[in-house]
Amino acid sequence: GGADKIIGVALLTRAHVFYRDLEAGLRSEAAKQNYELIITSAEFDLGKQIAQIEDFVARKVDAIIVCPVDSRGIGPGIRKANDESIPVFTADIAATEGMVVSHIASDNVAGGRLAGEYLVKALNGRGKIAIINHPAVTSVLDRVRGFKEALASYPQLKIVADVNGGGVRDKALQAATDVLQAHRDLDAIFGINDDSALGALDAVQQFRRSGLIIIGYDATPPAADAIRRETALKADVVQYPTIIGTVTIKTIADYFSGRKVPATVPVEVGIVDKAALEQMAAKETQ
Amino acid sequence: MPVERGKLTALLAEYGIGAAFILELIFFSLLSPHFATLDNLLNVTLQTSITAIIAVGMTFVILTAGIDLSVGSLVALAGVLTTVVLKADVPAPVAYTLGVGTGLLFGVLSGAAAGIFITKFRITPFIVTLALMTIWRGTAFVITEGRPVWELPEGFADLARGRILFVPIPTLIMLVVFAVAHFVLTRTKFGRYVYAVGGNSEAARLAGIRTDRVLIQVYILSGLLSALSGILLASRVNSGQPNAGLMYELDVIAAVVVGGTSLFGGRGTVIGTLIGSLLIGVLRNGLNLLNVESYVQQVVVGIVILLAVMMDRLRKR
Amino acid sequence: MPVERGKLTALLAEYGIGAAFILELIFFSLLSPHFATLDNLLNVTLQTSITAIIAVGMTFVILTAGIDLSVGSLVALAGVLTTVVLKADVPAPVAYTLGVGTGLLFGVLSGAAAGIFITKFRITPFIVTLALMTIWRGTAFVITEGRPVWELPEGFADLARGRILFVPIPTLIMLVVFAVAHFVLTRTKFGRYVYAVGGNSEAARLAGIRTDRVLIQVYILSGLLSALSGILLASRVNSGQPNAGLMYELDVIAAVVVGGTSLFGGRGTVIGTLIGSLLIGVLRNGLNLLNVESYVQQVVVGIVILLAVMMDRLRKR
Amino acid sequence: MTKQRWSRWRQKRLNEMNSLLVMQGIVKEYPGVRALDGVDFDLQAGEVHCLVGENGAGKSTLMKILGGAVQKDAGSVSIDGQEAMISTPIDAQRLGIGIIYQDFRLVDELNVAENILLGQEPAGFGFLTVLDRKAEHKRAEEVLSQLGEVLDTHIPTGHLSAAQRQIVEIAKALSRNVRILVMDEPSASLSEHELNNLFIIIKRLKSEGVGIVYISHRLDEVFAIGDRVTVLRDGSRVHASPVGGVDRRTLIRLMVGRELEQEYPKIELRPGAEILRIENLSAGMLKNITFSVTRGEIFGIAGLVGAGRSELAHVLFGSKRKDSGKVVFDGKDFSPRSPREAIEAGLGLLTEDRNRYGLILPMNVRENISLSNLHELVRGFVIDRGTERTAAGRFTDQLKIKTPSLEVPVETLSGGNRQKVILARWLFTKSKVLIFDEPTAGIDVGAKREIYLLMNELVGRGIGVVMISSDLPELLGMCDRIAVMCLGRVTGILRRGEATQEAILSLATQFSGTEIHAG
Ligand SMILES: Nc1ncnc2c1ncn2[C@@H]1O[C@H](COP(=O)(O)OP(=O)(O)OP(=O)(O)O)[C@@H](O)[C@H]1O
Ligand SMILES: Nc1ncnc2c1ncn2[C@@H]1O[C@H](COP(=O)(O)OP(=O)(O)OP(=O)(O)O)[C@@H](O)[C@H]1O
Ligand SMILES: [Mg+2]
Ligand SMILES: [Mg+2]
Repeated sequence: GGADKIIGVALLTRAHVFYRDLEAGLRSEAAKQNYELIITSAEFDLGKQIAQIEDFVARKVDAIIVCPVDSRGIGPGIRKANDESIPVFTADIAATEGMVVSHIASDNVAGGRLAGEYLVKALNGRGKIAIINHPAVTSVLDRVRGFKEALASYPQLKIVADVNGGGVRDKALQAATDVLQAHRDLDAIFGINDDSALGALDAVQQFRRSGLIIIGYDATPPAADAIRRETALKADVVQYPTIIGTVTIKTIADYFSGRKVPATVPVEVGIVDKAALEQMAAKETQ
Repeated sequence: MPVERGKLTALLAEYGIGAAFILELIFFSLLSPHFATLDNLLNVTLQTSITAIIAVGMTFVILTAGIDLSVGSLVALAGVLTTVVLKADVPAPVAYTLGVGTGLLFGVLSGAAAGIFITKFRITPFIVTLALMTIWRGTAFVITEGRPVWELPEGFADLARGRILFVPIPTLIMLVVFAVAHFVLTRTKFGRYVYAVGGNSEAARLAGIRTDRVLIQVYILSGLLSALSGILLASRVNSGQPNAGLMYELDVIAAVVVGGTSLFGGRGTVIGTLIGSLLIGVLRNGLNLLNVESYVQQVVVGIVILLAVMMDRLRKR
Repeated sequence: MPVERGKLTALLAEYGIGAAFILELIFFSLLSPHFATLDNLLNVTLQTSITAIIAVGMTFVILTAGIDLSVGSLVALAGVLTTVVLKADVPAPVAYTLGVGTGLLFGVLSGAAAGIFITKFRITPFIVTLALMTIWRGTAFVITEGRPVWELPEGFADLARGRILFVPIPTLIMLVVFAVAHFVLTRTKFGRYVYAVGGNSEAARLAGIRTDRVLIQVYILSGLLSALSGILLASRVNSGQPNAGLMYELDVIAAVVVGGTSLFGGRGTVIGTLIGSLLIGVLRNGLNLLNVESYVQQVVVGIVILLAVMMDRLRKR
Repeated sequence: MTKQRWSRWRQKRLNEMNSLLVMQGIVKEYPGVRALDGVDFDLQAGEVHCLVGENGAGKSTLMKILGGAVQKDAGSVSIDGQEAMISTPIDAQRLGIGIIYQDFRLVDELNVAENILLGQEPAGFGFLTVLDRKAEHKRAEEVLSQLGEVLDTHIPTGHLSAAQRQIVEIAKALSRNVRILVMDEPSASLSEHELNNLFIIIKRLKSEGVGIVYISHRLDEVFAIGDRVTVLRDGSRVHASPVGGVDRRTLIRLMVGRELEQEYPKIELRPGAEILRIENLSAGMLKNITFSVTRGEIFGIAGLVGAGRSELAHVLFGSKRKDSGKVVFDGKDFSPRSPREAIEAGLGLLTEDRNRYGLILPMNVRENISLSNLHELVRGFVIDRGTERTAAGRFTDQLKIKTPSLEVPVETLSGGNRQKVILARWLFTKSKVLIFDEPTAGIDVGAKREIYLLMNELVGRGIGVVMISSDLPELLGMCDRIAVMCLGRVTGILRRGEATQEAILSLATQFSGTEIHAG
């Protein structure tokens, strides 16, 4: 069609809501700018992601957006684009090799830290914590790192379980159930994304356990809803994937129009609880 | 006397994996105080029920020397379809009937499609069901745009969360499915035909068995039970997750094969499958209770499966 | 006359999938101007090379009626081991030799272990290699603590990025591997024995073939080629990724089976496997070039695989 | 020890030392069965030693031990007076032992040449030895031509008929330079022509000093080529002597343990109404077949290997399509599209090659017997196992199927007993016409007679029996009429009385160039 520019997008995955939102942001802004997007997803497979970038290069796209499977490993793909002088932008996860025009992301370590700090406050610095983890992805490793950093100076906050929930709700539910079996006196759970947190919530509800706090990550609508309904899920780290998406396209538009773009474009992260969500809703209805 | 011994060894050979399972139970009981509680054991059966129900259908399929890789995607899409329909603006009883009906019907249709491709076009089951696996997974994502289906009517979650006496409903369903399947396999004409087709399909045909029909029925059964599991899972997580059931196919096939069913068809039992499923389920549960690190867990799971099957083989000598 | 016709149909039957492949090439050439460029076609062979090399070993394994599910994890762990050793503080030539040597040796040992469990303990290949799959994957994560191995010596990346004339090195390696494998399968004693063991292992044993040895060798070959692929992949991504090669087993088996090799052993060719691998590789590439949405891609890939194999079967009638 | 006894003992030792092969006190036990109970057996160079006995007597098991296919529990084997350790087939081959197994051991995916030469590839560079395929085909053709057979060596053996597979099996053993050659029922699916060639070869090998063990249920063959004969019964040796030392009657008595009068207990009935009529049927190689079968008649079909007899049976049974022509069955036009339809209409086919097309090997005896008749046994959906067991038990008794119980997998039964299981399956169905394709292949004389008696009973009930057989005496002995086929055509139909060996053979070779080719 009559698109001004064609942009190749290599997502990390499309199996998670976060990336659906990021994609939605990309699409809505691209429509405004009259860009055509070619969206692919690697589903955590680095080799596949590089192949996708190579396909973009073969297709001679005008720019490439990558959400790298791995920050270093994506280097060869980026270099390939560099060789053909196709500008590369990264979103959400940075690349440490190859030349990237601009990186647009929220900081996963900072997000993890927010979750940790929230728990420190909520538990008054003492208690038993479990992590429903998915330690196969860099962004998750960063979240957990930030989370642990925040707890580091509170020796009475103990991480008593760290299980793999695969980042999907059904497996997270199974893992959380086992954790609850082993630890009757658990005080809090950190889910590394909302599927993990909601899986943990399913487990807590199944056991009718009360007094336990869950913290999620991403504030997807089902999670926000659970927070509003005063379930065990009390708070969520929010990134704004849609904003990451729109900002990424805006940055590209700036680049094409010859403006100078910064090497990193930070997108805010925050943490929301019931009060914050209600405030936001109130603002929206105004 | 020799007949006696023959019977005994045959029994051991058939349930050899049971010994491994009992060892496993003892082992975890000793190591974790949380393991051998009624609550936790019910919990394990609840967790296992989802894959175990699928494994029943898979046992039938593998007995015919086939394979069904589409089960995991079926779980996802059946869950998605059911939950999408559930949200329709109709009275609750209608919505439930329609929703569950749609999910199950989809399972039946998918199984029928698989069976027809396999029998009428003579495409090997591996390819047919691999294709269906990617097709249904893709479809689940297309329908939901990658987002879970949620805000379901009150009460849907009770299906999987409810208990009768103190036994979780999915556990009960699993037990019923196994009992019926065991009966069907050992006592009915259909069961006999399943073994015959798997043992020697050409000979079965020449003995007057409509082998194509048996195969189609077997894949329909597998589709139906996968869809049932998908609905139960959706109820457990109270949402339709397009990414549910990832990699279930391998877990389920492992349970069936650990349970002694031959991938070359004609040999196996659903009792073996039940033990195989529980063996793997208990292993995961026990390791989580012991807080074994997730990477290390993988290593341990692999080793234990090898050891268990090895025990089984040594007994059979 | 009948013999003539027999030969022709046999030829078509053997390479029937080739017709599907050619149709696919024509289709994408017509639809995308970017497809039929030398650059893109080389690009496709480069992308396909990783799984295609594994598929060669898998063809041998499947010809013996076995299966190797450990290939994807082997890719990861071989890559991790090689890169870990590469970072050792020794002169570059030593580091390269040791690194690549360690990776390949690991592949050989893993294959040998699989072969021994399968032949000496009579555990079915599915279980043995499934166990190895989770064990090696877990090990890769334990070694790296889940983080990629990076900061590798300059030049390692050139292995996979270099070109000879204008052909990427992995493409060349793939072609050599296929040529050698084709020769071995069709012209040597080992090849003959592979078919014999897969076709009727008891008959082969009674004819004086050391079937256990053949099986062990076949799994070693599969391990070695998977490790080779793992090293090439590590070079391509210039790092050792513990989560590399996820789900490769299914992709690779699909390529082999689409290429006409029977999962029941005894029938198949590596040429078929090459075509099967390329068919799937081109499909992914073409769909990317055409900007087909990734969920829809999954659906399309499933349908095309079904259609391709169906074409193959219809020809064989 | 008396002097006399000592000298007898010495003579025995001397014999043993001269013997090519001595097996002593061989014991083999399977769950529920003592297959061999201390069997002695010996073989001289240049002799044909026949081994006979009922089905399940242990003949194949004894030879499998010799071939390293199974392990003995006790006893010793020596070759040239030297104790021989045979724990794998490779050991047996090194010792110059070649075995033609009763159940074919061919790799169906490999072609004829590859099968014949399997395991004999040149040493060369170990595993990566490059094979000279041209030379292999040449060598395979040579071996086949010794057998007087012309067979396209490029065809995968999976595409061959039972008889052709048997020939490949024989060629496979002949192609090795063996000193001891065991033939376990090589003639079971061969017809006269092939058998003659086989005998010529056996004579040649004898003159070259090869010792031959020949197992067969066709006793004529024993007397035609045997030098010595050993009889096994229930895992024990009950007799051993030169062939000249026994007559046929005695041999049969030794085998079955009782007197057996009348090998072919034919009863002649008055021909009934027509039940099956075939008019101008053509299908594949079959051309213009016309004949009819009446109720109460045993209708034989004779022919050489590859004449198309089995193919005809499959066309009638609906497992192969017909091109043209008409079949009338029980007064109605009949063209079944599947075996199922044929069976429902009342036509049964006992296929040749029991292991590939008959039995479900992992299933047990009971289940194999009832397989085609389950609809009779179900109450609702459920199989009435009581009735099933009773019926299966009745047939195993009637046919004297030797099995530890009804619940063991058929794959553990001896060859002949497996054949009886399939026979039982068809007897169990309520068919109006039964086609038996080589029904007595591998069945012992005693049991054969039981089967003939059963056929009598069947025709007595008004059933039409079609018997395809390569055993001419059996056809002559039991059939009311015999159709002879040659290259897909019926070349003549002979009545009982006018049928003779010569007449049949001349009709069976009516067309010149009766060579075999598949496809
Ligand atoms: N693998 C096995 N497992 C159990 N029993 C076996 C096995 N093989 C053979 N037998 C039993 O050993 C006995 C001897 O069998 P064998 O095959 O030697 O008989 P045979 O004399 O060759 O008979 P036939 O004339 O029918 O070929 C039979 O009762 C048979 O059931
Ligand atoms: N499955 C098959 N595939 C290819 N050719 C076959 C097949 N079965 C039989 N034939 C061929 O068909 C022809 C007729 O074989 P058929 O088996 O009907 O002969 P027959 O008279 O029964 O002799 P036999 O004693 O060999 O059984 C033969 O040339 C045979 O090679
Ligand atoms: Mg025998
Ligand atoms: Mg025949």
